[in-house]
Amino acid sequence: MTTNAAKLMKGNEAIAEAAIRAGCQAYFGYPITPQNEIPDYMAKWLPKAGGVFLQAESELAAINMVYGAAGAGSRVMTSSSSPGISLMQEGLSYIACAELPCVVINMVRSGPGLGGILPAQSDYFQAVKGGGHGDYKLLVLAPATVQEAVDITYASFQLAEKYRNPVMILGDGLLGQMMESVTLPKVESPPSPPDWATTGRQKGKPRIINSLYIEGDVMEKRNQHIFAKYAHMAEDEVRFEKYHTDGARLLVAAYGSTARIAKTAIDRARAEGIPVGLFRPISLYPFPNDALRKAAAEARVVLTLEMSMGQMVDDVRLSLEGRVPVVFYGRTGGVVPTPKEILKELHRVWENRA
Amino acid sequence: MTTNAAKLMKGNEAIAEAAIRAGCQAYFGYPITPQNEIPDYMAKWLPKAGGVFLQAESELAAINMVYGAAGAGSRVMTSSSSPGISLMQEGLSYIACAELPCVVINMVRSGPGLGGILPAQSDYFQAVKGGGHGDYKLLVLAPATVQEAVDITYASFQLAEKYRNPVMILGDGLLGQMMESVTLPKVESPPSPPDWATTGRQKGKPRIINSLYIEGDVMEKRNQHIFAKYAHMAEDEVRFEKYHTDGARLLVAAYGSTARIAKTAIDRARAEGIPVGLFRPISLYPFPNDALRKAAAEARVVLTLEMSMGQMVDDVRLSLEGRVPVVFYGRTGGVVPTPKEILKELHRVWENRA
Amino acid sequence: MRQVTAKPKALTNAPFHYCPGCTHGIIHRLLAETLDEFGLTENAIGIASVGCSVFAYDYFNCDMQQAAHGRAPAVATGIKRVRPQNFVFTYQGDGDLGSIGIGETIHAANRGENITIIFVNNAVYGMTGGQMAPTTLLGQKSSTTPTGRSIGEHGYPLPVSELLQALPGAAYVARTTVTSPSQIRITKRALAQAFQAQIQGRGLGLVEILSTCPVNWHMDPVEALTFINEEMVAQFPLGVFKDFDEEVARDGK
Amino acid sequence: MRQVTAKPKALTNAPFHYCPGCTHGIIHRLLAETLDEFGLTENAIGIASVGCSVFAYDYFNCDMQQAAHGRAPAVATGIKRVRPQNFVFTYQGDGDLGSIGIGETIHAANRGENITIIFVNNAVYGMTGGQMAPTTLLGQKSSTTPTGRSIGEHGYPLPVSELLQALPGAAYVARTTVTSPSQIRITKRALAQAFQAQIQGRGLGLVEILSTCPVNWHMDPVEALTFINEEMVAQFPLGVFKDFDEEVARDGK
Amino acid sequence: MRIKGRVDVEPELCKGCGLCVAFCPRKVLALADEVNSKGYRIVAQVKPEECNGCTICAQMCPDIALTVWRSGRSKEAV
Amino acid sequence: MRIKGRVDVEPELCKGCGLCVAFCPRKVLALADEVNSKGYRIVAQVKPEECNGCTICAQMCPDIALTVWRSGRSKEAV
Amino acid sequence: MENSVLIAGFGGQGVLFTGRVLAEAGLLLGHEVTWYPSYGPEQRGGTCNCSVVIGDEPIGSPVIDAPDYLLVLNQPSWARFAPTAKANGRIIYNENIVKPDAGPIAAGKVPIKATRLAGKAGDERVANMVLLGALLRSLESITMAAAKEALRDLISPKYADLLEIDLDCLDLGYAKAAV
Amino acid sequence: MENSVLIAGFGGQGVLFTGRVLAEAGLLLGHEVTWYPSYGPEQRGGTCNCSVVIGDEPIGSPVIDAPDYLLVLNQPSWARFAPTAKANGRIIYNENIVKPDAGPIAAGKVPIKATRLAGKAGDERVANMVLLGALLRSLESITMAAAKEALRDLISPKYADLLEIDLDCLDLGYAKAAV
Ligand SMILES: Cc1ncc(C[n+]2csc(CCOP(=O)(O)OP(=O)(O)O)c2C)c(N)n1
Ligand SMILES: Cc1ncc(C[n+]2csc(CCOP(=O)(O)OP(=O)(O)O)c2C)c(N)n1
Ligand code: SF4
Ligand code: SF4
Ligand code: SF4
Ligand code: SF4
Repeated sequence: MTTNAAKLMKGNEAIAEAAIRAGCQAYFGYPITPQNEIPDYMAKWLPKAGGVFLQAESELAAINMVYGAAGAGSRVMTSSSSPGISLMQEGLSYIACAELPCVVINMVRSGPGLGGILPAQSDYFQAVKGGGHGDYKLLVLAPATVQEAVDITYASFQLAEKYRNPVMILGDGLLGQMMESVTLPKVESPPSPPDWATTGRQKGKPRIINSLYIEGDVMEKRNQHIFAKYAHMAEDEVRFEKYHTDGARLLVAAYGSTARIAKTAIDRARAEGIPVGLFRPISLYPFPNDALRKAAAEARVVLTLEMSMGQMVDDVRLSLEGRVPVVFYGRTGGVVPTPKEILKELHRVWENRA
Repeated sequence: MTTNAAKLMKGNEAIAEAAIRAGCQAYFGYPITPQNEIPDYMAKWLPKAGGVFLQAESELAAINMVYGAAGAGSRVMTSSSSPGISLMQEGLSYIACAELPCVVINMVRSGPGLGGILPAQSDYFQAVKGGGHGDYKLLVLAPATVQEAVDITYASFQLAEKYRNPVMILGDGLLGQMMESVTLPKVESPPSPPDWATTGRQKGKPRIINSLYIEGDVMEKRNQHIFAKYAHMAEDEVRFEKYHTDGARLLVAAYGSTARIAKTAIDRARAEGIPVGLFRPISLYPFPNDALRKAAAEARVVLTLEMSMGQMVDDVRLSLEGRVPVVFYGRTGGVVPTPKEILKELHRVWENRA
Repeated sequence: MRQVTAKPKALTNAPFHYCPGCTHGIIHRLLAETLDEFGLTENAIGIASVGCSVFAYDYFNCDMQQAAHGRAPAVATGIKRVRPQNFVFTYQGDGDLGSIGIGETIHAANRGENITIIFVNNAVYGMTGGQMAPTTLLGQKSSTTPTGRSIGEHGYPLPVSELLQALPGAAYVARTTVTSPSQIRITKRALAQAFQAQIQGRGLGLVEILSTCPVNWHMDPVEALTFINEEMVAQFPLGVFKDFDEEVARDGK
Repeated sequence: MRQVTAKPKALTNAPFHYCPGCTHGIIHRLLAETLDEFGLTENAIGIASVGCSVFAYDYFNCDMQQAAHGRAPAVATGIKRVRPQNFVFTYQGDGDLGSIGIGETIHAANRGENITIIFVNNAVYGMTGGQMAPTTLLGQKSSTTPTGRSIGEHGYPLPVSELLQALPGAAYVARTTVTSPSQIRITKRALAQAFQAQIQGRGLGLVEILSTCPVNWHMDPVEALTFINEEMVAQFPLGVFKDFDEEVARDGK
Repeated sequence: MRIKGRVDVEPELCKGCGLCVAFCPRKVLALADEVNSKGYRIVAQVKPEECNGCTICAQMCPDIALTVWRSGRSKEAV
Repeated sequence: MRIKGRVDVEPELCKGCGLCVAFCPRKVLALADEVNSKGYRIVAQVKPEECNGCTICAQMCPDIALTVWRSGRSKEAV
Repeated sequence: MENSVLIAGFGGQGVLFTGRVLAEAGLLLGHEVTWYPSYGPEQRGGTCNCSVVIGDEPIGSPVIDAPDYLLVLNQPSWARFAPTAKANGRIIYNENIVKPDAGPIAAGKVPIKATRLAGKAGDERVANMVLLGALLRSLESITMAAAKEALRDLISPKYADLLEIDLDCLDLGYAKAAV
Repeated sequence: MENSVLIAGFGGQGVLFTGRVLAEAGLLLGHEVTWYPSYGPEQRGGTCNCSVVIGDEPIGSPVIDAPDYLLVLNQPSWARFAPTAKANGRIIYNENIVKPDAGPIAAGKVPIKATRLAGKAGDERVANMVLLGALLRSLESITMAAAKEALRDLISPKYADLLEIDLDCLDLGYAKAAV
């Protein structure tokens, strides 16, 4: 594949190609709609790039294969969608505690339960608050365009390695299924295995990948150690986009697909003279608290839009600490809000502002 | 067993006995420390009470057996500890969506990963924000004494049936392993299967237990329907304890084991003249927002204490919306804070109050 | 003239959503006929699994539960343990039963749960668009084995019936297909005997039915039947692997 | 005098935490000796599972990963696929491998992963305090089968080696014990042949070793050995179930 | 007298898979050009007079789109 | 000349399980009353002179608490 | 300028492919484009549709609530989508298959005998290309040349023999569409 | 009044059982009690301890940071817990096993030849009961009668033959403990 020409790609395929170009050495996953194009693409292209593709017997097996391969020093990823990600929660908790880098993609579908295969954003809490047990966090990034999905996927492997922590890319069926033009990044070679990885000790000391700490004080130190990394992330890895936030009196907070749809509605509302802007968190953890506070400085009201019953809105409220009223509008279950209905909501909120 | 005499029981065994007395008809579970006394007790006593005990091959199987039995109209429960609960997340999401009543006990241990077997409260987020995928909630109750564990367990089956929603009892290794005196409630008979349960349709229409809704608008209605139940819960099921909160200028927010330990420290601090009180949420979801706001009305500062890196503190902040400064003190990884160190923290916070 | 074929009463009026020529439909009909013949429709609790047959709950005219992917045997166990008086069956694909759910399958069989499993082996993941299944044949192409399944990379087609043979709790295990009227008759007999295993409390009954997936095999429906007869059967030999009631099996009754 | 026994180099100096008389310790030593003899300690990556042997990562003098309960074969697969040049083994108990992890075990075997599994079958969950394992004998008491395991309620002891026999990807499967010096020698030969399966790229090697749990069997360590010889072996017959190299097996070499 | 049969096709259930066509021993059936409301070509009877009511088509139809009738000799009287 | 052997017991490793005692063909070993720092009774040599260095005790010891020495005839010279 | 095109029909009618050609043509011309498919609950067959948005600025919503252009390939899609088309939009439909019902449709109707024209060109199954050709008459941002190039790029080897017929159909549709 | 008792030793020394007897006696006397065990990382054997709190009000923390009374059954437990005992507290220890080191221990030391006394009573293994008896001399909230009743209730049938020796040991310990 050529490197520089823009081409039309499905989000899922673009993510897979970006991972291969980022030097991903192994993919372990299990099929689930709406992200099947990722394993399908990987099955076809990753081996050609010298990597390992393996369809695991389940998501549980997949995330534990990721654990093994990451622990052995490989650049490794998996992908799934909501129910499959739920099955990975124990494994993710292990990976975070054992400090293994890996990339996990969740193309969210409607839930709970078997739900449906339509786009949703209802796995926000699971992704950012820690769906698994224990004190840990994923670095969670939410792209809104196929190009951004490519760029974020590409960057995520190095982020995972920098922090020795899993990175989750939180997309949804919309982003995965849509085609958009993308320019692909150059092919990168994976680094050699780091000095903590189990690669056969040779003449050195045995290396151990582990998450068991039976003594409370040792385990507590482990927790504090990983949270110190999270504090660093909060300094260095916060990402967001501001769109007409300067002087915005009505601030919309939205991420991923919802944010891009909101843009269309915001353009229409601004054309009508409503002073509305958009704040789009790209890193959902670490959440861009300070930036949001600044963007909301002149806002009379903040409207959080999600394809859920209201999840990120908690983080918006935690950021703003009661300084501005925060209201919520959501569609869920696979219903994608239209620009028209968002526009209507903008009107409603603007007219009812305090 | 006699009904009224107080007796010394381990938390885990008391919970098991309370469940049997509440008319629990089936238990499916998988061993894990520190809650093994629950399945062990159930194995011995539930069949004698006419119920079904089955050791499942895994937590995954256990929660899906619960799904089946609950769907067939039985009073049913499972129990586990952190890693095992992570494995149940997909199943819990299914159960919540299919609206099946059941009781799930999590005697939390230190995490993440394999962690340790010592007490912790680091599964709060998983329990209250929804560890599984999709928009749903568990009704989460956190007892602080063995007696309260008994009373809550006993009540939880009817709550689960009232809302057709899983109830989670969030304890920890401390509560599960300690002995304390309890008075046991009377033996209740389980009701006959409800009219939605799959029991063989006989002459009626087929009944279907399901969580698949392929059309977005239908799934969205399902979401709204279950969230309407959660709104009812927020009205009717909020539980909390106030301890010297009237006039408290320093308010401690803590739940479960931490709260009872805090009481000892608070008694000492009050003896020294510090105007400190304790607000103890018992229902973690629904969270007692209003009650906490009222209890904090005169507080200069709110100190949230947890055996975690800070989880419930988010809900405390969301309740108080920036009206009072909220600070946090936590031990984690299995370290149980001592009254002495909490007292020290009370001093520190009180002296540094704004 | 008199009507000599009819939709079984154990099916609702909902039309199947399966692709043209997919034999899931034939298997549904056979199962429903068996329910009718045993008079079990009003007593049965069926479990639909995750796969193309996920909507089975709309088709069978009995109480139904939809189970998480692979967990149907656990759900069935939960039901049967609290309601031993009901007839409990699951309907599962090879991805569901053989891949993610092989653990639940083996343990239900090993416990000798009195449940009946209809196991539809179409050598591919139908619902998700044609990925490799554990039962995909060597050399067979799928979207995740674009150059064909190979031993070195993907291992061997999983012989589910042969596996269960080793378990004393499995009372009846047979592999059949529905590629012709005579095979259909054999399948019905196998279903009946699997039902008997449950009714008589002998343990788990499982019928593995080789089935087509014309769309993901990229074949027309008639070719697909030929593929079963010529290729699949070579890998997955038909027959009764286990019968709690050897006599009956030998009579071929 | 010369020293005729010594701690294998493949073990660290950490004393074992096992209960008095628990044969996990003997099995550790045999595995370590085999690593030494094959010269693999510096190359090997071992996987400790969840069970009494969870701290194995402190005992083996090679690179180690600790795996989630039941998932050791998946972890091993992940490692072996990205590092085929390393020797990869897992050490698992019967709860870990046979109960929660049977799916991962079967799929690793079926894929013919070139890994070696040391499967310690002690008929009980040791670490969690003596609950029923899938391999608990009929009639055997445990904390979750207080009146003894019964077929009707708990099903049959799971025959793991017999199950794996049906899978072409399993290259070597044997069941042994360590109840006497001669059994110990047989176990060491089995380990060596399981190592060979991996080294020669023949597929998965698994040695099921019947082991004691004196504490949870409520026996003294010597009685426990007798229990294996008299009771367990009757349920779980010793022997080689599968050998990629039939010749070698027949020689008993 | 030869046994006579008849097949009723439910056009909205037929998906034009052709299994009945392939299995009918008397070549009674063929796919028509007609398309139903779901876009599937449906089956038609090209030699209805040949049908002997053997039910093979209905046995092979995955969608229960066919109903077979037969003029029975003995059984009809029952 | 009879082969002579010797066993060294590492008291802090011994857990007093008694396997070596049961298996020693020459009854060299027995459990002592002595308890190590972990609270385990440890093994003692009650007939050290009987030991022939057969290594059976060490093979059966799960805790590698025993080291066996032998006065070899031929091999020692090697 | 941003134009939205919704194409709707049965699974087998080439709905998604038609959208791909359009989107690819947009890309060739340097526009911003999005393409988004939507399937019905059926396994195979059944209805499906796809949304293509073509513009000069980065595109916000790839989901179309009110299409500027609607291509209708079967009857159920008329009922579902015709009422959503913009008042100043156009509904291009295959009048051999679709009978517009009498409901209040604001958009302009462009009936095309697509099946017949395709049959004349050599294969009734490529009626979709006739409709696409008709669309190009009014969708100014996409040129016929770009559409043809896109079609050549995208057609799978399996259907290579249909290429010439497809290209003819584009022209036929273009010619027939009243602007 | 609230009293906290920490009992520490090896797994096999009856540490948890001693605590149970104490807690059960508290319950018999109508006190509020908590009992909380703590194990070391070893599988079996190794150190363990248990905390018993006895009071008149509902008990806050069942975890003891500074015990009023400490029963020490082995050497490692001395090192770990003796420094935590309250200055006005008491450390009762088995001087046949435990050698108090010279460190700065604030609490009062009560050495008891528990192994020897137990051996005299009939079985060295029940030294724990000697120490419990010694504790009762200073722990006023628990009576000897209640402790004996609790012991009778709790002793498992397997050890029924030890009951009389246990009871004797309680008395021996009580007698030996200097108040
Ligand atoms: C936990 C989980 N993982 C994956 C999926 C996606 N999924 C749906 S059906 C299916 C496989 C179906 O294959 P099979 O069981 O062979 O049935 P078929 O569709 O071929 O009839 C998968 C992987 C899911 N719904 N849930
Ligand atoms: C997901 C999960 N479930 C349960 C446990 C608790 N657990 C720890 S070890 C064990 C069983 C161990 O038994 P086995 O594998 O037979 O090994 P043994 O201890 O007998 O050597 C269990 C259930 C856990 N740690 N993680
Ligand atoms: S519990 Fe059993 S298996 Fe575990 S170390 Fe002790 S004796 Fe061995
Ligand atoms: S009943 Fe027999 S003869 Fe008649 S159409 Fe069907 S298959 Fe042909
Ligand atoms: S078998 Fe059924 S669905 Fe297929 S063509 Fe014949 S009638 Fe139609
Ligand atoms: S070496 Fe042999 S003879 Fe010597 S003590 Fe050991 S077992 Fe006994």
